[in-house]
Amino acid sequence: TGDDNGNGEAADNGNGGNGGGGAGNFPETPAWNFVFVNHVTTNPFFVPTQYGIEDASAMLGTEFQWSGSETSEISEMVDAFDTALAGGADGIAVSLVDLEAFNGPIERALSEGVPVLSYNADAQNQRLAYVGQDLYGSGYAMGQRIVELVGDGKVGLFIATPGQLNIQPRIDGALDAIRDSGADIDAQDIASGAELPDEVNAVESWYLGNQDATGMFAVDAGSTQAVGQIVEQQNARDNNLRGAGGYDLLEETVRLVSDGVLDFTIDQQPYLQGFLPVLYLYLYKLSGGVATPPETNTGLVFLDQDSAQLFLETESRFEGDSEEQKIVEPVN
Amino acid sequence: MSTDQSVDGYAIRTENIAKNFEAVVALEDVSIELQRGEVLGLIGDNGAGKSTLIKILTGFHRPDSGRIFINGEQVTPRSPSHARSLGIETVYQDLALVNELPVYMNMFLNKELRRGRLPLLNKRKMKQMAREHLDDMGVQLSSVGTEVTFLSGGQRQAIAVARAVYSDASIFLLDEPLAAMGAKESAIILNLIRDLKRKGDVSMMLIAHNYTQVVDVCDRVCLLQHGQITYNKPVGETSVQELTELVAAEYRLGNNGNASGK
Amino acid sequence: MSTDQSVDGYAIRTENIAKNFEAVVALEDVSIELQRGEVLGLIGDNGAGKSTLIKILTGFHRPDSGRIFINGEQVTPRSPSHARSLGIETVYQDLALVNELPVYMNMFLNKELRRGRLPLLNKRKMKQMAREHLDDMGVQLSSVGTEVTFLSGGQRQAIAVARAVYSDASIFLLDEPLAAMGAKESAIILNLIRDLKRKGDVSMMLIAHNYTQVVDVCDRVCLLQHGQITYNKPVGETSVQELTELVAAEYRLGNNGNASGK
Amino acid sequence: MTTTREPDSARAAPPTRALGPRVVDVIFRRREASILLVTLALFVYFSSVNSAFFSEANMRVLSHFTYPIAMIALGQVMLLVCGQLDLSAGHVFAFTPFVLLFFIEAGVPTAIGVVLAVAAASGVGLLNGLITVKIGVHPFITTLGMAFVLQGSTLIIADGRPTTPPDLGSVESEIFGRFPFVGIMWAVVLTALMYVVLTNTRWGIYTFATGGNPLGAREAGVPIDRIKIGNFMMCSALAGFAGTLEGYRISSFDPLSGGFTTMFFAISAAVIGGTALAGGSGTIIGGFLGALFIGVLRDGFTIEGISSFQLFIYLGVAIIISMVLNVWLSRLRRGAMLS
Amino acid sequence: MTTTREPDSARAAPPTRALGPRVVDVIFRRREASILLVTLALFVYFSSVNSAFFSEANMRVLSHFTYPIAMIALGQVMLLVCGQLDLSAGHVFAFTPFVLLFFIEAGVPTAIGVVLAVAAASGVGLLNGLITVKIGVHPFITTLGMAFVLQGSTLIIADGRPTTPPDLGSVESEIFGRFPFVGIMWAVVLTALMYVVLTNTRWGIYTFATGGNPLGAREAGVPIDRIKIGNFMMCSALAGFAGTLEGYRISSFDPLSGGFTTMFFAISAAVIGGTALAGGSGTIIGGFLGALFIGVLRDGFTIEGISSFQLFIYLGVAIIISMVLNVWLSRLRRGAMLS
Ligand SMILES: Nc1ncnc2c1ncn2[C@@H]1O[C@H](COP(=O)(O)OP(=O)(O)OP(=O)(O)O)[C@@H](O)[C@H]1O
Ligand SMILES: Nc1ncnc2c1ncn2[C@@H]1O[C@H](COP(=O)(O)OP(=O)(O)OP(=O)(O)O)[C@@H](O)[C@H]1O
Ligand SMILES: [Mg+2]
Ligand SMILES: [Mg+2]
Repeated sequence: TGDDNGNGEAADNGNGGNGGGGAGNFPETPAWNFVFVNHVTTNPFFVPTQYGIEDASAMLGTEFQWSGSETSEISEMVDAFDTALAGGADGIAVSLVDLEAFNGPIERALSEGVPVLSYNADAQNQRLAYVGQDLYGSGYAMGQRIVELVGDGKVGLFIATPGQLNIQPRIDGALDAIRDSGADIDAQDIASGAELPDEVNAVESWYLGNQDATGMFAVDAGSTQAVGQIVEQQNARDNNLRGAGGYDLLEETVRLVSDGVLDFTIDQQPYLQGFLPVLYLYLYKLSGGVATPPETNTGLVFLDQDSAQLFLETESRFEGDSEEQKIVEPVN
Repeated sequence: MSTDQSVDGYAIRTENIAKNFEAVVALEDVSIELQRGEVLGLIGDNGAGKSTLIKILTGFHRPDSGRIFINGEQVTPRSPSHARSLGIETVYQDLALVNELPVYMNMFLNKELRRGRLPLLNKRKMKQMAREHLDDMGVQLSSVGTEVTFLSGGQRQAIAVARAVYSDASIFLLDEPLAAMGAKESAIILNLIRDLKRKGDVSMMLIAHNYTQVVDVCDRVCLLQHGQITYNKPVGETSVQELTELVAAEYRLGNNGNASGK
Repeated sequence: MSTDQSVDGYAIRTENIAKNFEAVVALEDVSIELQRGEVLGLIGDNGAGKSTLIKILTGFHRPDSGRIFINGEQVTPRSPSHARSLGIETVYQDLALVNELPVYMNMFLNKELRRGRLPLLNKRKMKQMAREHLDDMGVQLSSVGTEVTFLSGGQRQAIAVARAVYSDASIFLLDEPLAAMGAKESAIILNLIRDLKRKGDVSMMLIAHNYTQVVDVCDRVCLLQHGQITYNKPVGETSVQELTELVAAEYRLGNNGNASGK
Repeated sequence: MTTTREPDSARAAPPTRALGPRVVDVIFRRREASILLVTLALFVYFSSVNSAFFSEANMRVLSHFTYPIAMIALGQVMLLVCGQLDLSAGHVFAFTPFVLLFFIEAGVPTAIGVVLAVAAASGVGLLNGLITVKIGVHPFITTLGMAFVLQGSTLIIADGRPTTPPDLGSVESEIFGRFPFVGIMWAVVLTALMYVVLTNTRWGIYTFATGGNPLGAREAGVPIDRIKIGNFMMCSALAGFAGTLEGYRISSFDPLSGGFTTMFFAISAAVIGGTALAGGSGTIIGGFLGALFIGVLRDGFTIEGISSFQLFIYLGVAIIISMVLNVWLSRLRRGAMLS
Repeated sequence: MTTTREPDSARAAPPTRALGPRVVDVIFRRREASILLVTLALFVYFSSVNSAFFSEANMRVLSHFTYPIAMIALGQVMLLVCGQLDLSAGHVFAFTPFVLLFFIEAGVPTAIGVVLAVAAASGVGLLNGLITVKIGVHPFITTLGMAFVLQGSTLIIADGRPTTPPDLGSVESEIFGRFPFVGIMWAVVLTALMYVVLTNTRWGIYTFATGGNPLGAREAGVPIDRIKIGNFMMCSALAGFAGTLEGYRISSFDPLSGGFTTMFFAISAAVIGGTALAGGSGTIIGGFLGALFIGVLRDGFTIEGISSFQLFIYLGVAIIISMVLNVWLSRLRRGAMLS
């Protein structure tokens, strides 16, 4: 599987077009190198993002690099950004998990004529555009959904790594929404651990100590799966539990949603968060900066039992559960 | 007796020192005196508690009970540094060398030479003096800059001896300082000891299993047995023969004891 | 000479052994013979290379050049286990004890007793035998189950000696086995050595700085100097006096050399 | 010296006691007594604070917190005792299930696949050992490098996402992790085994000797190279097996499981249980108890519902206080054994 | 023994050579020569593969990869040499900027605030040292507990998110991290200072003695407790200062910065540079070079465009191969010094 997330070698065989010698009827372009700086490089959430990058790169004949920090350490990301710049990257997409830290580097990049986009997480600065979903906003929306589902009582909110910037804003948003609603909900934020086994242990152990809980929700992929598994195992719905849910489309999570164990999982089109930035950067380069990339909200989709069916019965690069390239037939 | 500041004329005097290590009674009731200017030989079986006594005098161990007088003053050394500040220098049986440090640093451990008032080491001077000391002791060694890990047994011991002997302390506690030394090197060190003694005002306690050496260089001999001093005579009144007999007698007794205990 | 399988009657014979440690020439050209049934005393200054020679014979070091014959067969021991399989047992000068293991495990290190055919240790048996060995050697020790870290110098050495001596090897290499032993314990061990010898077919190389002991128990004495054997005589033809003189002469020479080298 | 000679058999059988006190006595005499007491104290504390703590369901959770760390800790104890350590154990943990997956997909029956996968894991240990021992690279560096190599390989093989084991319903999948309490049972059995190995076989003595005095051990003819390599292999095999159990238990082979965190917890468990980092001393049972201690803390605070940021503080303070207590208890114990 | 006595001054000044070869000779004689050569070789390799590597811009990036690790490594070398280690250094790194923030918000001028914050950091070291030395808890556990406590505290103080330093424009903010290359300059100065401390002062000798033979050191009157505590304080102070520099450099005080990862890299740097984990041996310059080595690898592979999954494999393989080379080179060097 040489083409899964390599440095854009897919460009060699992805040359589909014929028009101007480049992709489609574009003129022949250099093999521009677009660097993605990420805050959790090994997180499965971003597997479809990387497929999106790969596909767009193959389509356009560009190269890419996936780098950054494994543990959302900002200095490591800044170093990766600076390295990309020093290494002559032609465009950079960065998940702006810090409000200030990237201002200097981004200014420097822009002044050198290197376009910079943000994806997945944003900060208000010079970057040309943002592709993704608002982390805090999505958390806030989840909080509102929690209030709707649960009404009142004790709710556990699980977070894998407290402080980690791709998830902490979500839990902050959810807590704020719950508080703002004025509902009589006792929301506890619980650290569940960086790995799936730990997350399962932590969720189960918390539930055992809090069987009066009316809701259990999580803000990261692993904890969401863990919540689903424990709700199922403990038959929590026969107890007091009225709501459960979380984020992202891990195989097991989707099954749990479709079985009705989880009420929802939030999808934010990670594939597009990779695909679109490549496209935007390419067009920007091609147009000499005339085709300014637009702000793009990749949406906030609450996947529920019905819509989960679709995801369950298909496996695709768009969800990240298959690397196979194929046309996905709609179920209905 | 020398004319010194000590009240009672003793460099060291202990009263009823006792020391246990968990179930092992190392010292039961040891009262011993080291007179000023004297070389005292301390002999006894393996495991008799000789080294333990030394380590109590240097503050490495604390006695369980008993009193210690140094230069007439009652004081229980708190730590080896404290003992040193009281004028006590020691050659430990285990040598107290740091394998990873070069010869000269080991020789000057805890009495490093500085560059004037700077807090920096005067390595050149230390090397030079280390070399001189080794030459004086007749010990051959290719470079004083080598780490001591791989030195021969005698070379290592020479470093430890030099560390203690070439100092201006007034009391020396030497725990088997010649055990690994060659015949020649031993002779030289015994001479050094005699020289030190001759200079006066220096007292020494020497542990050795070689009674020829003890009789040769000591003024008085004490035997440590059953955690107590059971024999104490000027060297003039004893001999290698007698000392050997003494210990052998103990063996015959002890052996019987063992045999019955089996 | 004994009537054994060895072709040339030598338990060990070396030819022109040389060994350097980086800049240090430890052995230059050592040819030495240990006859079957003989106790050979090996003497020499500190750092003369005695221990190095022993370690080459046990396969701990590899010689830079030269040949080794064991029981008449040319073989360079590859490792201490290999040497042991050739019937060689050793007391190393550094004792080779593991501080963290109890006395009895140290005594049986690498010759542990098993429970019948099981791969399990027979601790009870090992403890019991360890106790017996120590009693035989007249060494007092409260429990053979204690770790060896804090034992006295002599107690430690006794364990190492027992490890080697109570075995059915045919060649014993003893590197200063009495250095830390008390007068009584030394006497007992020397007796043990005599007993072993009397049983016949056992050869020994004994390094010691105490020439009285050497003359007492050895059949022949070799002197190692300048990385070579410079003296080789039956004990009957020499004396403590002569040996001491020999070494002292070397000193006067060596000292001059040093002085001029300064 | 006046010797109060303690009969050497005193340890094994105090003569005139009933079974109950005798068991207590035997336990109390062991080095691991203090950490056991500390863990028990925590146990009692959490049970009293939250009644759900000492429920069967939570005991299962506790066992899940404990057994993977315990199993890796066993290997780390062996390695630490012989003066080595393995930073790659956590990554072997994540890697091995994917080796198993490969075999299963190739049609090998699960049971044989597990054996082969664990063998492959011990192959990683062999490599660690050879590079460390034969070439002389510091084990810290060898296994650090190996950890990275395994991390990358696992992520690539797994395509960066968890996979559901294909044979979840099978008997094997039950034995290898899914059956309740089967993980901790494996851990206990392996602890007993490794305990015997470390304390009652030659291999164990040699392991101590290799770490305590490598030079002396070599002089005494101990094959220190082989001992080190063997222990590297054991550690990797244990980690790989633990990873497999864990994968089946959570129905998910996760390329991000294990890793440095788990390795780190395992070494912590070993050290908490009384194993020195410097080599030459350590206990298997201590390693197991150390893992249990960590498990009780993590489980206990989570069940109490300590919120995420505070959790770290509670954990840290509890670790330090418990270990201070541990030191104090073991002094007390040694003092008491005198009388 | 026939002694070819090497004049003891030979090391310092070979008599008849021109300056150039003499410098080479002096470098070659040092223990750190091999890791220097390996790092240089990597440097040349990356420069030849990608011309951007040896650009000023990338040298700045390389310096950013290097200096925080290097500064923490200095402290870890001191600790490792005296037989201790500090797992909390990475968390002190994250914690200290928030202490500074507190002082700045209280109206203290930045320069004084930095001094106070670093003093507070060394207070953490003092606590680590006291618990370890006076109570006898293993340093691994003390500092593990401390790490958790700091992690929780930092997250709480920071409210779980990065904060922008309030005085970004000031001269102090330039000196303490923002000015190009100022971080590495601090690291170099501190390396020089610690080098002198470790090799040319009593403190240094005592540090070696404490780690090499604690019992012997005590016998010789070395105040081993004070040495250990002092080194804990130094390590924490260095880590805290490094964290402050890093916070200013990236214009963000990040509660998740540092942590176990950074601590781990720093200890790796120390070990790569030739410091033993078991105590008694180590070099400051080696620690710096180890950090540089890690920096070159991370920067080099990133600039080559290796994506993150593969990056792990490249890193792992490069570490192992380089260190094999390192072992081989140092053997070669020792061999060559004979002739
Ligand atoms: N730190 C310690 N812990 C436990 N036991 C100890 C300790 N130090 C000494 N002992 C025991 O105390 C007794 C006396 O030991 P010590 O070292 O004083 O003997 P010694 O007279 O110096 O013997 P040797 O002539 O063999 O050196 C021995 O039985 C020894 O095992
Ligand atoms: N492993 C080694 N590395 C470097 N030098 C060594 C090593 N082993 C021994 N030497 C040196 O070789 C020489 C011979 O040492 P050896 O230990 O053989 O002496 P020895 O005759 O046993 O002396 P002693 O009577 O003091 O025990 C010494 O100068 C010693 O420093
Ligand atoms: Mg003694
Ligand atoms: Mg020797």
